[in-house]
Amino acid sequence: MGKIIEINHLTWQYTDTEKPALVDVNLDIEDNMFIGVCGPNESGKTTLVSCIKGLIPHNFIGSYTGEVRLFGKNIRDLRAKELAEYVGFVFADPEAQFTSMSVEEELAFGMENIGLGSDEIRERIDWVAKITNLENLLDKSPYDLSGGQKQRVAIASVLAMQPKIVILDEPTSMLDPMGKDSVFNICARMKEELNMTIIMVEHTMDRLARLSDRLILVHNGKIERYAEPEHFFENVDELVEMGLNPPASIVFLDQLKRAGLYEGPMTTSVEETIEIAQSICARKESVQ
Amino acid sequence: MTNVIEVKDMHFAYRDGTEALKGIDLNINSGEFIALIGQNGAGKTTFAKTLNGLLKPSQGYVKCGGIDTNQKRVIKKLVREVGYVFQNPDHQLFNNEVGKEIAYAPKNIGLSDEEIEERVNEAAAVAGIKQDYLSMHPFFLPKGLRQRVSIASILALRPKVIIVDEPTTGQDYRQSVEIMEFLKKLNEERGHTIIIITHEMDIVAQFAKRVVVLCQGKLLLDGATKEVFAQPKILEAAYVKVPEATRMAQALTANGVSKDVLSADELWIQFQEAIGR
Amino acid sequence: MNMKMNANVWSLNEGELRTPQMNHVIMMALFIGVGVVVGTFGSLAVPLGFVSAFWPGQAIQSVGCIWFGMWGGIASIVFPLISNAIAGSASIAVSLAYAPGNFLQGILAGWAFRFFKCDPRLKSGKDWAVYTVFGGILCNAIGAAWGVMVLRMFGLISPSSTLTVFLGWSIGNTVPSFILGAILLKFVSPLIVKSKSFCKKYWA
Amino acid sequence: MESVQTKKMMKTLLALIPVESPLYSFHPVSRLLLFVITGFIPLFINMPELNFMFAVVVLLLFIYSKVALSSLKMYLPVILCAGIFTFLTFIFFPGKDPDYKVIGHVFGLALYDQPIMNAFIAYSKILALLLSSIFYFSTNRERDILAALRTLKMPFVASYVLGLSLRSAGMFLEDLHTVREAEQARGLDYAAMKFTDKVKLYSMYIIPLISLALRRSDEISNALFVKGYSLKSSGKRADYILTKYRFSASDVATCVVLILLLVLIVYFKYRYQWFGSDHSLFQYVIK
Repeated sequence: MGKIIEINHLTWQYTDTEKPALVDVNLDIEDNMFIGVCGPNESGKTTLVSCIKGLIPHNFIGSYTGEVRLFGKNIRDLRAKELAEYVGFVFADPEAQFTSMSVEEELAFGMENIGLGSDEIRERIDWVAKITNLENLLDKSPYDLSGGQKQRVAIASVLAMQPKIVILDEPTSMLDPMGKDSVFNICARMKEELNMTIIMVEHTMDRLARLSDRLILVHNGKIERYAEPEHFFENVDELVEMGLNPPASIVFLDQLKRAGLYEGPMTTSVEETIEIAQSICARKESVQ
Repeated sequence: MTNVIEVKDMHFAYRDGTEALKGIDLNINSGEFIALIGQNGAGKTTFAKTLNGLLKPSQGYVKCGGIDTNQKRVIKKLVREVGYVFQNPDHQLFNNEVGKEIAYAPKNIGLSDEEIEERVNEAAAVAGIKQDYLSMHPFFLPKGLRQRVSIASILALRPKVIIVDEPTTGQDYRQSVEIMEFLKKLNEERGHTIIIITHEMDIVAQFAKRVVVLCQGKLLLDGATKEVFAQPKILEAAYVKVPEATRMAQALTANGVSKDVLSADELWIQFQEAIGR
Repeated sequence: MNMKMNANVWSLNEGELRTPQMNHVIMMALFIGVGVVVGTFGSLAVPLGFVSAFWPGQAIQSVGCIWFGMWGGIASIVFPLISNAIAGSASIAVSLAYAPGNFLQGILAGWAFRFFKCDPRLKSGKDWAVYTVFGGILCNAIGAAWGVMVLRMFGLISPSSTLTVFLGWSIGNTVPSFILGAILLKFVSPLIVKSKSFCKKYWA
Repeated sequence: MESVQTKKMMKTLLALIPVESPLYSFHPVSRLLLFVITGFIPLFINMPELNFMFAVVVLLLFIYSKVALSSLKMYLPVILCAGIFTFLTFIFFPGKDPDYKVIGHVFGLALYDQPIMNAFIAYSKILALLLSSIFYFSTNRERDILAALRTLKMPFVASYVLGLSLRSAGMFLEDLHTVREAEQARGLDYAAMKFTDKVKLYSMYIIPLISLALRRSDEISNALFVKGYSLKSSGKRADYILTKYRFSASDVATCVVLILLLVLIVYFKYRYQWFGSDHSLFQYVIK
């Protein structure tokens, strides 16, 4: 597994702001990983992923020092088209990113930009519509769909370009719980079946923690933590102090640990936590 | 407790014939804190808009503080009963200063200048908007603050019932809790009835005392938060998942944990009792 | 923050590079959308067929050119084509013939504000005067003259009514467009001059 | 949100049209050409009866395409007012000509034959043109217009801008609706307002609308960048959506007939002075 994203000493400040949004950030991300990004609002999460996508510095004004490398290439030397081949990006508000009046055109738009031919586009539309379950909606206007469907269209339009990295910036913040689940499921499949690297920014940590290989904690423009979930959640208090909401199962495990009832790893799976709790109960009963 | 909203066999159909609400009966008493939940498109926002007369029922009736919303020329009376805060603050901020924005509604209902000023200051204070902000352009405020300005602009009407549509979308957990604490304060200290529409079940579990679940335009469940979350099977039909702590508690009922736990802390307390510590 | 810029919104800061960006193109498209709505609404509210009177769309043209320079100029040409078609107030041929008039009718104020270095936020008496003369009276006179000429050419108005139609058209348009334009400049300019889409020069 | 009834209908820019409307067997370019040609023909015709016939033909096209005619109601005021306005200008400003004959009096004003004839000519043109324009926008969706223009090799940027502006007009109307609701929720009672207040209110709507546009323009330009689109990358791009349309034999025939029709009309008009008003039936009616 090689490093596909390297960030070296990156500092970025938007014009019209008083302090930098990112301060001396260093980060390596390897191939085929699911990376969760969390942190309070205004901490620099969106800025960080915008830098990985190249939206910064290409589409924003500000001062930029340090470098971001994608597959060894400096992001400043890459143009929109090349960047789109490497990295896909899904925004929080699906409507803000639509460019066309039918789902089918929406899916085709990105592929046209990166220079694919019509036949290839047709094949990929069939393929991506199947994966994201949009086959019956191709002819509709993306604006007429439900929230979950809209976000699936947004993801599909990125997926169709088959980038190696897909970034999602709070993709589920407007969705109901089931809509959230469907987005997370698709992302998990993208990683497993298509070997993509997924970087997802999210507020709600429970689903994210469960799927991520590694979690990044951004705070005050810095990367405070970058670790596997079991290590990431070793200090729950600090997360709470920053205003985050660790999953209830993690909080429960943390309490078990403090009470000396559990010593194993911090699992993110609710089922495992339930088993742990049940086994503790069973132990108590057998003692009595 | 007095009844503030009475909904009786209420149907609502949009102009193109789509029936969004299909016979809803609901009574809301003063001082309640209610969460309105359900799938996207279940009719939550439509329902909320019928409560303050923005949409008029096509069948049945809605009475707010005894006023039937179907009557003509009742807008000015209704807004004193029920205030509705829209989802996107950008749609409801149309003045060029925060202060004028908050003064807009009291002006509309014809209050005196002194009264308006008093209400603006009060609403701003309650919503945590500093005096400096009052002369700023709402456009340049961060989203969380714009959300507060839109709440304050409704607050200035001092409505008995305040409905907030998705107050926590795009806010992080701390900001969400802050907004919710603020609504809680309005509820407990000032006696406002609060109705929130949200997808965040953790927030519902933490703050709402009563939960109303809508599913395809019908009332699926209505009851105390604990009672509602104790029925995960029915909730699934409405595409609602119970909070994680509740889910764990429900898996541990055989071990003596009760199935209506709402938070991780509560779970821990019950678990300690269950294992006899 | 405003204080620094107050001297003159049009002058470039040191080392400031301004090139046309995607942003300008997008803003132009959205602005055409605004124009279509305002223009259609105006044409349907006072339906006089091909003759335009009491048409607030003109404000969108002047203000667009003040804010977005030539992008506003293009919008001034494009949105009436669409709004006229939707409101049924001009056929494609007549609409196309109106185009140069529409462009002039918009860009005049854009040029005047840049030439006389007026603040789009209408801060001084001079700003108001220039807006009144160029963005209210002259532009509508030029636009109406062009429009009436087109209608004469297509034989859609009687020869001897030309002067009356011209007066009705230009005076009738000046009133609503002046009011709407002033509101836009006064209330929305503060947002626009701080945005990326604002054009100090004609294209950026 | 969708009801059973609307499922078989699709939304055009102005109206609803059945999905299986026979018009949709024609290529967007043919439909656009129909719009352009019918937008010119009446200008060359000075016989009111021909233009009125033309208007009737367009109405028949509405029926053929299965557009709900109720959507035309909105245009009744325009059709009426344009008529009144046209006749009034010709009545009040007839001009002077020794050949004019007085045919009657209205409010003490003399009615002359030729100006009234001219009014009929002008109004018949206006009516015919108006209907053909409404027809096009009632039967075509945004994507049909774009497909037509792109088939005709319009640069992508231009067609994108056009598409976005049409779409943004729709978004603004939706925003406007929400803003009005928000005002109502803050105690504004339209019914109780004076006319002047209403005018002021309508003008003020523009403020949130443009604020929203400002935010959207940033979002959209980011979205375009993300999808690999930039102004400078003007390389060749496949136009996938065009592969969905086929230019059939009937399209070729339609286009040839339409162009021929216009050419013939122009030819006969200027070579043989056809379609002049001298032989119009209306001359006899007026006399």
